[in-house]
Parts: sequence; structure tokens; C-alpha cells
Amino acid sequence: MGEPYLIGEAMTGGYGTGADILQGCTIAVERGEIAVIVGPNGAGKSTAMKAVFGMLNLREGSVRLAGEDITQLSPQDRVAKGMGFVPQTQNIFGSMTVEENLEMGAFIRRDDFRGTLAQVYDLFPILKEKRYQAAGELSGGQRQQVAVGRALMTQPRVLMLDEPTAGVSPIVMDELFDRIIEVARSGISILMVEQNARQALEIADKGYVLVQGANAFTDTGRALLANPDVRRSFLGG
Amino acid sequence: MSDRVRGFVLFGIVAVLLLGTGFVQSWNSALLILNMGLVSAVMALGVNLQWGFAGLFNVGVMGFVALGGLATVLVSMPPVSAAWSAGAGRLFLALALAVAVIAAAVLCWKRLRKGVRGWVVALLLIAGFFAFRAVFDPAVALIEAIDPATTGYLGGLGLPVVLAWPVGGLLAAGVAWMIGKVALGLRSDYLAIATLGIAEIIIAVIKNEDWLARGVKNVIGLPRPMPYEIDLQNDAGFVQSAASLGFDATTASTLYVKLGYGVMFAVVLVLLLVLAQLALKSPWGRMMRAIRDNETAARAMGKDVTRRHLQIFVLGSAICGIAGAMMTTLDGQLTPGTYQPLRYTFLVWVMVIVGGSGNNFGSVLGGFLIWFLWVQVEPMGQAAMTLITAGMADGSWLKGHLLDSVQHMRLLTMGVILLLVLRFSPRGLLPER
Amino acid sequence: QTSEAKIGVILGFTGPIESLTPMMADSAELALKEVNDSGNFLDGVTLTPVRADSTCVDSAAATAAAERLVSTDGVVAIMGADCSGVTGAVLSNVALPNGIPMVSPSATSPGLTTAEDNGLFFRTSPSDARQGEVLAGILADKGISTVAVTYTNNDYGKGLSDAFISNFEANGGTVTLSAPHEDNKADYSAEIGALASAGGDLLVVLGYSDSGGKGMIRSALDTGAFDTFMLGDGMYSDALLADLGTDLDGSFGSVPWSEGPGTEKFKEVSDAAGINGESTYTRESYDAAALIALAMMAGGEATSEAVKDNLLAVANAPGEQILPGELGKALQILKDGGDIDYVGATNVELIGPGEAAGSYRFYTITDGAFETVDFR
Amino acid sequence: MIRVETLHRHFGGFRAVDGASLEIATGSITGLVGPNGAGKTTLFNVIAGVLEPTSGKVFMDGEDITGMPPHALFHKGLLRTFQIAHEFSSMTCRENLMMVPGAQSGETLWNAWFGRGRIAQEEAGLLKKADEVLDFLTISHLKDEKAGNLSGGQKKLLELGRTMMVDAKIVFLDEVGAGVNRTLLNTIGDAILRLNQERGYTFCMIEHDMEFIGRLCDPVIVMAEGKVLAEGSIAQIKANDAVIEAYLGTGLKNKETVG
Amino acid sequence: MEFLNGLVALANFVLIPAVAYGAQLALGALGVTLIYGILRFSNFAHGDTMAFGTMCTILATWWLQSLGVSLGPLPTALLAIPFGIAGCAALILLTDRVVYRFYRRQKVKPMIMVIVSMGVMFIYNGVTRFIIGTEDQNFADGERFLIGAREFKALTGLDEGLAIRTTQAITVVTALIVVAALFWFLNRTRTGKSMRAYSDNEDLALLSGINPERVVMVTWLIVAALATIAGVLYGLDKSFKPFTYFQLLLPIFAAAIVGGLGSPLGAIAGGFVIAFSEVGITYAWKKVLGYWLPDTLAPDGLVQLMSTDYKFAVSFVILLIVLLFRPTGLFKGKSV
Ligand SMILES: Nc1ncnc2c1ncn2[C@@H]1O[C@H](COP(=O)(O)OP(=O)(O)OP(=O)(O)O)[C@@H](O)[C@H]1O
Ligand SMILES: Nc1ncnc2c1ncn2[C@@H]1O[C@H](COP(=O)(O)OP(=O)(O)OP(=O)(O)O)[C@@H](O)[C@H]1O
Ligand SMILES: CC(C)C[C@H](N)C(=O)O
Ligand SMILES: [Mg+2]
Ligand SMILES: [Mg+2]
Repeated sequence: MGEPYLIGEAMTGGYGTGADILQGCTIAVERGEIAVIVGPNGAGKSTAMKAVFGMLNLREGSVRLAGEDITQLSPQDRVAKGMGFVPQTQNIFGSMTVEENLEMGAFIRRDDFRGTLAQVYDLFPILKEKRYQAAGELSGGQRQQVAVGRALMTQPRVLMLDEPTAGVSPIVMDELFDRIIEVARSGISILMVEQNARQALEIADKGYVLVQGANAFTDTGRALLANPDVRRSFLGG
Repeated sequence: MSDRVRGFVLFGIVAVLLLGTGFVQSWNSALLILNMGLVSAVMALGVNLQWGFAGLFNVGVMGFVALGGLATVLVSMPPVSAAWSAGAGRLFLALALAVAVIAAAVLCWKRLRKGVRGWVVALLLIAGFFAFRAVFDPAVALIEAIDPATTGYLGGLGLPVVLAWPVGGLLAAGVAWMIGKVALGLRSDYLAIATLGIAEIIIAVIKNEDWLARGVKNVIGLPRPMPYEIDLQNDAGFVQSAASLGFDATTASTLYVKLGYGVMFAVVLVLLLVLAQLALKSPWGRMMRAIRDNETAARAMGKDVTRRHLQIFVLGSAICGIAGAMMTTLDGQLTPGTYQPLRYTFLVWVMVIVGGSGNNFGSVLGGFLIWFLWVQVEPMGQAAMTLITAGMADGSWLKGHLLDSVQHMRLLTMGVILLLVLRFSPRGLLPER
Repeated sequence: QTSEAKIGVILGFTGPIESLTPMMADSAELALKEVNDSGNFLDGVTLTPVRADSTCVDSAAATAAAERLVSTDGVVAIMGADCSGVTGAVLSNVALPNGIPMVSPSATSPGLTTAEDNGLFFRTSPSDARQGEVLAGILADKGISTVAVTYTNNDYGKGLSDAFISNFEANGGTVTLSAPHEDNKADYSAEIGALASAGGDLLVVLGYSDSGGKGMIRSALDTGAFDTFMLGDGMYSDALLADLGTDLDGSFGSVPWSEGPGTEKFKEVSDAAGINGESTYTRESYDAAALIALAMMAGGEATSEAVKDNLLAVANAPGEQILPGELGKALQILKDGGDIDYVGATNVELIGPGEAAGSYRFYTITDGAFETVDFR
Repeated sequence: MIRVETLHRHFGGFRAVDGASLEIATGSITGLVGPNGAGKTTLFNVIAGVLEPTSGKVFMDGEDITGMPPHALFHKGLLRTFQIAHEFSSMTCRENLMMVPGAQSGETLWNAWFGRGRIAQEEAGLLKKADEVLDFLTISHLKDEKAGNLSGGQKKLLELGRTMMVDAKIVFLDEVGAGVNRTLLNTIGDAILRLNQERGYTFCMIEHDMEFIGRLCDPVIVMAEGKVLAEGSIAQIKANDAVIEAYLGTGLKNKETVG
Repeated sequence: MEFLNGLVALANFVLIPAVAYGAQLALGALGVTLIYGILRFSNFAHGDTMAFGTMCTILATWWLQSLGVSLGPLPTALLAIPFGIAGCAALILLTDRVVYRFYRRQKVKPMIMVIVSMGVMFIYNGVTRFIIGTEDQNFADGERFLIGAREFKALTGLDEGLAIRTTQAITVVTALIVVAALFWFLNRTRTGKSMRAYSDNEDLALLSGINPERVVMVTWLIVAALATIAGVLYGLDKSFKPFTYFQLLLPIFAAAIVGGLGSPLGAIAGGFVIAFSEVGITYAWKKVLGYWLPDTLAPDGLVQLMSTDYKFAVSFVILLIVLLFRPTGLFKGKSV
């Protein structure tokens, strides 16, 4: 097996001039696979995602996409290279309507994105109902759906999701995971942080457990689920 | 550099600038800058209380400063007895009428049903307004007719002028309370423009109600807390002791008076600074910062945000009022036309932000520094221009034009320095933490 | 004796009258240059002007600037300040304590007449109390009995309008409405609307020619609210005519001025020096500076005391009359122990506590030009 | 403890809460679930005084508290957390907690100036308490960190921590669990049970994690489209067809086919 | 006839001036509101930006006039506006590069930006005066009136005149066109939407592939155009004097805020609210009522609610009342 499609290797770095949050952690995802990151609060999961997306200055380590070193690229350039990201917080344009939020997801696309828009509305019917409402007026779960929808609109080749299911109802969560599987099957790589870890690991090809900015366990999703240590300390038994 | 060291260094720099002014220019200039610097620092402290502590965007500083100035006239000028006997009774009747009408309107608003109350209140206010004008206008005409070139107003109470400082604070506080009751529900920039407008209204009243403080005709020659230099110069004892210190009488007297003001202002500043600092470093200050950070959450945590906002708005405005009274005392005159937002509101804001909002010492530092610059950029600009043109041929068009424009260098230099300072410490010279 | 004496020139180079002050300063400096060039001044002492910004409105900044002039630059006398408000501040906060004489070319507020000054304050412009009488007199002569008034909302405008209105009403006239206007504001429709409603045979404009006053006139002409105006001193400027052209024909006004050779001579002198001397208060500025120099000469030393003690003497009779451009001659006379009566560009005659008695030129505007009717 | 009577809250024409009536019994841990946008948070906001109801009434211990401002409700012992964390971002975690208790004598200016001794004493107590709470939430290493710099989950923990600073009668928790590590969430669940049993707190919590709800809550109220859809024990709810259809769903379709 | 006379008087002294002044304010407020909406700070340098743009236009006008170019009845300055915009844009972009960008990258609070813009204001202030001086410049040529008061009287035989200035008409028309264009641009075009997205959530905009520098640049370019157009139209109608442009800042901000910061429609509405309250409330009704009422009822007094001394105060009172009922302005503005 060659190099993974997207890899953040031995990443070390922190916010501004503060202490290192990431301590040489490595995260990778193959083409068409789902990789899930779990770990305690404050472990550095979101930080790792941001680092992979170039929103953080790495002091050491590198990020490579399809073999190309992209460590120095700006987030925008990474978007242009086919990466999509849903941050954990502040992941919608509150003052814009739902539909405009989705359109912004398709900002870099020059083709006709109405098909994708319809797909997103199919996936989250409530959004279609609220398409002309300001996203900031939505409920917590609805916002989350907008955020994921926005990223899907990009039609990225790698989709990075930071806790996409936080606050969404079980039925929507199932839909979402279903859709993620579908997306992955179409050849898109998914890198995702989850606290609903058991459901997430069930569908994951690969799982990472991060603790204090470093890799603690790495295995297939199933294997991690089966590991009693991991279950007890990180998955709530 | 730790915060404390940084603070010492920066205050040291200000001290050096002032001392430098003393050595290079003159001690009178240095003291004058120091005195206005003290007053500015007090104003900045007031604004910092509102913005830095509680996040209230008050751009009406000018209004409160002017109220302090008004208090100085009302407290210290001798009463004009002719005017009092001419129309004062009627005038106060009119004012009482106005208060009654407003009280009735507020009462109606609170008591009546939603549908009708708007109309009733509007009607009441309009009718009340005309009744008020009917009593008020003749009274004003009577008062203003009394020797308009020199008086034409009611005069003051003839009390010692230092009393005007607390009174100025109270006057500003009272007005701030009324404004706060109405406008504090507004958010950020909307509150800003509301306060800006109210300041303009206050100035408009002071400018146009001549019976109050002569309006734009100015009140000059206000009583002073310090002796007149001339009297000192004619006082043999003073001249002698000055001579024994090696000063000539004129210099000694001017320095003496300025020092006197300086000491009084410094006492006020230190007192207020201590109180502000104690307040900031207490649960009260913590509560205020919480309110500033997130009002919704603070409310949910049991803090009465509305009341606290009102409290701090009143306090901060009162401090501006005190500063305004001090400044008018120093000027020795009330000239309403000179109240311009650029000078009395925005410059104070520059002081607070450059100093570092949320930090009391920062505000004081900003007060001194920005005032120093405001005064000294003029010679600085001139010097810069002389330097620039030094190499040019005499009589060239460009040189002439540049030298003619030297006065515009004042604000330009101010802008450049402001940007430079903020460039090197974008969160202010002494940031909050 | 030092070979240089400094004179402060404190005018509002920035602020609401920033467009008037450069010419005023130039005129003042022209006088000083003339004195220096004559070579007759006090054994070769040179007078050096030092400019400072009064801002016209910010008393504190003006005081600071004046303080710097006095204590740092060591000026011995001040030509200035310009606006009445800051003039009062500089007078009581700087001039009085330091014993520095001030000669203001333009602070015309009646209030300054009674201000405490210890004999240090002079002005080459008359108090507006007098101009009020003159203006009312003009109307009386013309038989106009109802007018509307607008004035710039400061001590000058208010003082002048008070003086005018009381004189006018004493003559039996009626003021339909007296509305102030703020200078340099964006729009004057409201004022014009109210004044038009009030009506009147003409509009009396007591403001500044390049500022609110002009704005008011323009607005009045544009809407057809008034077509005749009576103008106060602040309105007299060529620029006004240049801008409004023949629309002002038929309007009239008064301006501190004197008949005769002084004024014309000043125009010659200033033209020769390439200075625009036809702006407001340029003549007064020239005279103020000249008086300071002459008073020093009369006192025999370039000191504050000399100015304070001799200014009235050189300004008034008896003595040989001195016009602009004749400062050298005047210095010579003084040197020789003679007496002079400085006439200058404005027919200087200082009365009372040291302010110009004021003679006014009553002019009308015909074919887009000022035309003198008489002097009063 | 809390009784809500035909409560309405409309946004323009939209009925976010549409005539909901429910009761929260004293001493219970009541779960509130429902699809996204069902109006749960809006209901909380109306009860907690953040939003005015369009119509309807809210009672607490029989007293009409409709439209009372939040700070007054706080002093009556009604506390709440926010779904989207509302930390005081420029203050440290410790300060975030220490500011919570009401009626601190240092909160009046007079005492801040002249009662420094008493304040110092009180502060010492508050500090101890705050540190205990931080310890419990496993974020004691962050006590001097600005709350704005916390991770998403840590902010939620801090949000919860605030309710632990005072003795409350009833606590409304809006999805404290979302974004919190499941192992930690279990510990939090234990704490909630303990507070409920030992100190008699009443809880009402919105949560989408059915396992968590199942462990703690009885009864569970289901809301949908602004109305109460069902109420009962967790078992009853899980078996309710309407609830399954609207909220719970039937699991993943694609799951079986994955690797 | 009497009734018509009254109506004409009212139109001449209240309606037309207020509409024209309102449009002038609105054009200025549009610039302020756009900067607030996209870049999220209150730009104090806007008045001086307007002055600078106008100055460039004036210089270009003089140049065109010296070449003998003229627009007939319309002011030559209209032709020179593109040059003015270019000059203004160059200055603004330079400022952004040298000043604002640094602070933007530092992610400083909006308040710091406000103070920075004050520094920029001081500098522009100096630069403009430095180049063109402080004096009044009258650069209007062409026909001043669409219809003058005297003409109108002659034409209609009424006692009252009605004057409409060319510049007033141009200003009103321009304001309406510009607002519509801006509204359309922000809400319907890709670039416009990306600008709103940027203002809403900068980081997320980045994640959507929006280039922030481009957004900022486009914003400044539009601002330069708006400021120049507003400044030139104002200058044509009144006259150009740097200090007055600084003074315009206050009513412009008031207009932007009553309308709701960030909203182009709000800027127009706000401009009219401010203008009408300034001109309308202090109007003396004597003349109009004199026409409308029978002679016996004609008023002796001025029938003026407030003297014009308080016109500014009155407009702020109205502003306050509007804000009390609509705390973020007439058109639901933003607040940072
Ligand atoms: N300010 C508002 N303006 C308009 N609509 C609003 C506003 N706030 C909420 N809504 C709407 O009200 C409905 C209920 O929202 P609410 O936040 O109460 O849902 P919820 O039950 O808490 O959902 P979730 O589980 O996703 O948090 C949603 O459809 C939302 O779009
Ligand atoms: N903007 C920031 N500045 C400074 N420190 C930060 C910042 N954001 C996060 N941190 C710190 O970095 C550490 C890791 O944060 P991160 O957001 O990566 O955690 P996480 O693993 O995503 O946790 P969670 O599951 O709670 O979202 C935390 O201790 C947090 O305090
Ligand atoms: C410069 C002048 C126009 C000043 C005016 N005469 C005044 O006294 O304020
Ligand atoms: Mg995270
Ligand atoms: Mg919710």
C-alpha cells in the first residue's frame, strides 16, 4: 500500500505563541475510506483537524494530499485542491439564509450546483422548509445540518467533519451516517471527529484515539470498539 | 517584559516627555500639559469604566464634560439679582410645569392600555409643550434682556468654585441616569449614536438657552481656586520668597498657580484611580466583566444587567462631569462653542483605546500621552516640515507650498503617531491582561 | 539687547475659519517684514513671527499653544487670537499671568470690552456693539422696517445680532425671526424654510463669508426665499461675489473700513507682496502687527512692557499720520523722538480699553462688485 | 415544581412552541427529547425568562413566573445551561465559576471599596468551591486559561460547572452531553444523580443521547412541532410508534454493507 | 389657488430640500454602512475619504475644463467622476495595504479599528488640505436649475416659487440607482454574497474558498466609488470645503444607524428620516397656514414647533425614538 490519500504526519504545534497542543500526532485517511478520531475533551482533536486544514502554524511535521506536500498552503488553496471542512463551532453564516449558506459551500464551483443542492435538501428535508430563513435563527440541530450541507455542496475529495452529529436527533444522525457511508463509497475520503464514538467507529475503516495531542491507539474501527481499555476510558464503557 | 515593568517603563517615558518639555521648552508648558493631562486622565478613567469594564459604548462624553462646565458657572458665578427678580419665579414655574407634564406622561404610559396610551401620551406631551412654552418664553425674554452684553442670565450661586467639581459630577450623573433609563437597552453602535446625539442635544441647550449660562456669548472670568498671578506678583512676600529660590516673580507666580492646580487635580485623579482599581479587582469588577463578555449568560447567572449598566453608566458619566468641571475651572471660562465631538469625545476614546481599554492605568497613561501629543504634534509637524524642506532650493514652489501647509501637519502627525502606537501594540499600550 | 524679538501669531490655522487665517497671518507678517526691511528698528533688532494654531474653537489647545509661544519661544507680544472665545481664554490664562500684551485683529465680541485685562488687551477691530448701531442706521436711512435675521451661532454672531436687533427695534423696526446657523454644516434648508415663512423685506446675514453665511445666502437665493441681503462684517469678501455673481446685486452691508488712503495703500502694499489683502481681517492683522512693532520702537526696547505702555500712544493722535507701507518712516520719526498717529489700513483709532473706534464702510453690490456708499 | 400551561411562542408566523403543556415534578429528573427544531430550546428560553411567551403561563411552585427576568429566576433557584456554550470568554475558567453565586457582598461598590476584609474571606470560600468543580470536570489544569480558548467540549463542561456553584432548586440542562466525551458524560450522569438524590435538585434535561436519557430520566417528555407528543418512562417512549417515526428512527440502512 | 400656493411653498421649502438632502446623506451613509456591513467597523475616515475623492474629481474637472470639454447643461464634474474614483480608490487601497491589513490580520477588536480609522482620518485630512488647501471651491458649471423660483412663478402665475436644482435631481436619481444596484449586488451576485459571508464569519468564508483579500479589495473599491460620487454630488450642490465634509460625518452616521447598519435600503430610509426631521420639525407653518386657512384664522405667530437652533437636536430625538422602538434601526441592522 502506498501513502494514504491525506496525511498529517507527526504534527506538532499550538495556537499563536502558546504551548504545543499537538505533540507529534499523525492522522491519515485513504481514498474512499472513513477515518474517525475520538478522545477526551481537550485532547486536541479539533486542533489536529485545523492543523490538517492549515488553520494553525505547524512547528513540526507535514501535511500531504495525494502525495503532494501542502503544509505551506493557505486554507483557501486547500479548498481549491478539493478539501472540505466543517468546524466544530461557528460553522454557519448566521446572518445569511439557509440557501445562501449552501450556495457559499459551492463558492468555488463553476458548474451548475443545483443538483447537489437538491441532494442536500433530500438529505435534510427540514432545510428545504427553512431555505429562506436566516441560519442564525435555526435550532442547534438544524444549524448542524446546515453546516454539513454546506460542506457537501463543495463536492470535495476529502471531507473533514468536526463532530457533525453533536446535537442532532437520532433519526437525523442515522441519516447522516448513512449519507457519509454513501459519500465514502463514491470515492471520497472522510476524516471525522466524533463523540458519538460508538456509532462512528462502527462505520469507520480506521479509528484514532488522541490523548493530549498524541496518538494513543490506532486501529480499525471494529478493533477499537472491541478493545476494553479504549471502551472504558474513551467510549463510556 | 512583565506587565508591571512595562507599565513602569511607559509611565517613565511619559514622565521623561514632560520633563523634556520642561527642559527644552519651559516648565510652564510642561505644567500646563501635565494639568490638562491630569484632567484628560480623569475623563479617560470615566470612559474606561463604561467601556473597559462594562462594554458600554458611550460616545456622549462631550455632553457630560459640558455639564461639568455648566456646573462651574452655576456654582461659582455671582447671582445676577436683577435677572432673578425679573423672571426667575416664572422660569422655575415653567420648569416645574415641564417636569409635571413629563411625569404625567410617564405615568400614563405605565398605567394605560397598549392601544390608547400612545395617543394619550402624545397628546399630553404636545399640549404640555405649548403650555410650557407659553410660560417659559416670556420669562426667558425678561431675563435675557438684563444687560445682554455682560450678563443676560441668572448667574450662579456665588459659592467656592471647587464645590463645582462634585456638583458637576452630580449634574452629569443625574442626566446620565435619565439617559440611561431610556437608552441603555440599545446595543453597541446604536447606543453610541444615541449618546452622541444626546451630547449634541446637551450642547444645543447650553448654547441656545442664554438665561442659563449666557449661551454662545460665553461666561468668562470664572472665580478661581488659586490666587491670580498678578496678585502674587504684587505680593512682596511672594516675590521675596521666589527670589530666594532664584526665580523672577512672573515665572514663580505662573509656576506656583499651575502647580497648585496640578496638585488639586492629582488628588482627584489618584482618589478616583484608587476607587476604580479597587472596584475592578473585586467581585463587582468580575461581575462587570462577565456582563461585558456575555449579557445573556450573565443574566442567567442572576446578574441584573440592566441595573448594573445603569449604575456604571451613571458613575462613568459622573467622572466625566467632574473632569469637565475641573477643566472649566482651569480654563476660567465656559465657552459652549468649543465643545466639539472630535476634541471631547473621540480624543478621549483615543486615549482609552491607545492606553489599553479595561486597564485603569492604561487609561491614565493614554490620557497623559495622547494629550501630550495633541499639544506637541504642532511643533513636531513644523519640525518635520523644516527637516523635509531643508534640502530644497529656497524659493522653489514646492518648498513654499510645503511651508505654507505646515499647519496641516498637526493632524497628520497626530494620525501617523496614533497608527504607529497602535501598530506596535494593537491592543493598547497596557492591555487588559 | 538681543538682536531678535519674537512676536506670536496665534490664529486658527485648522478648524472652522482655517480658510481665512492664512491671509491674516500673511498680512501680519508682511508688516513685520516691512519693519525689519526698513533697517530702522531698534538698532538692528529683527522681529520674528512665530505662528501657532488657535484652532478657533478649542480653548485648551489655544491656551497650550500660547503658553508654548510665551514660555518656550519667548515671544514678547501676541498678534491674535482670532476668534473671541479662544481670545478670551488666551488672555486670561496666558497673557495676563505672564504680562504679555495681545493685539487681536478680529475678536469682536462686545463681551471682551469688559474682560479683565490689566491693560494688556487691544484689538484693531471694533466691538460689535458699534456695528449693530451702524447696521440699524443703514436700514433706517433706507426706510426698511421689517427684516429677518440670521447669525452665526457663536459669541460674535450672537453679540452682533443682539446689538443690531436692539438698535433696530429702538428705531421702530420689526425683526420677524432671528435664527442662528451653525457654521460648516451640511445643509441650511431648515433655517431658510423658517426664515422664508417669517418673511421680511430682506435677510440680515451676520456670519462668515466662506462658511455658514454663504451657505444661508445660497440657500435663500436658490429657493427664492429672499433676494436682498444686508451683510455684516464677516460676510465681506471677494470670494462671495465671485461665487454668487450678480445674484447679490442690490444687497448691501457694512464692514470695518476706513475711507481714504490707508486702505488703498494697503491694497498696493499687499498686492506688491503677492498677498491677498482683500480677505476679511487682513487689514486689521497688518495693523495689529504694525502697532506692536511701533509701540516697541516708541518704548525704545523690544519688550512686553514697551508694547503695553506705548501702544495707545502710537495708535492715536497726536502725531504724524502713518499709512501701510510707511512703517519705515514711522520708525524713523519715533527714533528721532517724534510722535506718530498710526492710521494704517483701517484708520486705527483705539478707544476705551484699547479697541478700535471703528469706522464702517456702507457698501452696496452693483453689477457683481462692491460699491461704497459712504463711511460711518 | 414547574407547570407549563398551553404555552405559545411564535416567531413571526412560525409557531416554535405551539401550545405545549407539561409538568416537571419536584425531585424528578425529567428528560425532554424531540426532533431538531421541535421547540425544546425555545421552551427553555421562555421558562427561563429569556424570551417572552406569546401566550400561556409558567408556574414555579404554584407561583406565576411568566415573563420574570432571568436574574430574578436565578435568585428563585432556577438555573439553566445553554445549548450553544455561553462562556465569559475573556475571563479565566475560575472566574467564570466564581462569578456565579448571587448575593456576593463584594458585588456592591460600597463593599468593594470599604469591605475588603469580608470580601477576601468570601472569595477564599468561592475559590475553593470553584477549584473543586473544575477538578470534578477534569479541567483543573485550565483554571487560569481564558474560557474563550477552551475546546468545544470543555466549554460545555464549564457551562455545566456553573450550575454546580450554587444550591439550585431546579436546573435546566440544554444538551450538556453534546460534544462531551462519553466516559466523562457517565461521570457527569453520576453527579446529576447524586445531586438529585442527596441535595434534592430537580432536573430537566434536553438530550439526544437516548442511552444517557435512559439511564437518568424518568419521566421522559417528547416534543414535536412545538407540542408535547408523548410522555412516559423511557421504555414507553422507545416503544411509541409516533416517537420512533418522528424522532428515534430505525437505525442505519447502509450499515450492514460496510467493511 | 390659495391652496396651491401653500402646497408649492411647502414643497419648495420642505419637501424638495429634504428629499435632496436626504439623498445626499443616504449616499454618504451607503459607504459607511457598507464598510460596517462587510469590514465590521465604523469608519471615521469616511467624511475625509469623500473629501479626497471630490478633490480628485475637482482637479480632473479643472483639467477637462482647460481642454474645453463640457457637458452642456450638466456639470462637467460628472465626466470627471471616474478620475476621482480612480484617485480615491488608489488612496484607499494604499491605506488598506499599509494600515488596515495589519490590524485585520491581527484580528483586533472592532473598536481598535474605529480608532485606527480615526488615525487615517487625521492623515487624509492633512493630505487633502495639503493638496487643495482649505478654501471653498466652487466647481459646478452647467445649468444650476431645472426650474428656478422666478421662472416657476412666471410660468404658473402663482405667488410662490418652486426651485429644483439640477444637482438635486441628479442626486436623488443617483441615490436611488446606487441603492438598487448595491442591494442587487449584495443579495444576488456571487461576489456580493461572498462579501456578506466574509463579514458574517471570516474563518468559515476561508473554508468555503472565499479569498478574503479580494473581498476586502472589492469592498474598498465600491466604497471609493460611493464616497466619490457622494462627495461630488454634495460639492456640486453646495460647495467643496474639506472641513464641511468632516462635519457631514455626524448626520451620515446618524442616517446609517437609524436605517440599520449594514443595510443599503436602511441608508436611504435613514437619510430621509434625518433630513425630514431636520427640515420638517423646525419648519414655521405661518406661511403655509396663511394660504390654507381663511384670513380670519391666519396665525400671527410663526407656528413653529421648535426653533431652528434645535434642528440637529430634534433629528437626534427622532433618531432616539426610532431606535427605542426598533433597536437595530428601521431595516434590522447589524451590530458587532
Ligand atoms: N429567533 C428565531 N426566529 C425565527 N425562528 C426561530 C428562532 N429561534 C428558533 N426558531 C425556530 O423555532 C424552532 C424551534 O427551535 P428550538 O431551538 O426550540 O428547537 P430545539 O427543539 O431546541 O431543537 P434542537 O434539538 O435542534 O436544539 C426551529 O424550527 C427554529 O428554526
Ligand atoms: N484558540 C485557542 N487558543 C488557545 N488554546 C486553545 C484554543 N483552542 C483550543 N485550545 C486548547 O487546546 C486544547 C485542545 O483543544 P481542541 O479544541 O483541539 O480539543 P478537542 O480534542 O477538540 O476537544 P473537544 O472534544 O472538547 O472538542 C484544549 O486544552 C484547549 O484549551
Ligand atoms: C475671525 C473672525 C471672523 C472672528 C469673529 N469676529 C469673532 O469674534 O469670533
Ligand atoms: Mg473539538
Ligand atoms: Mg435546542
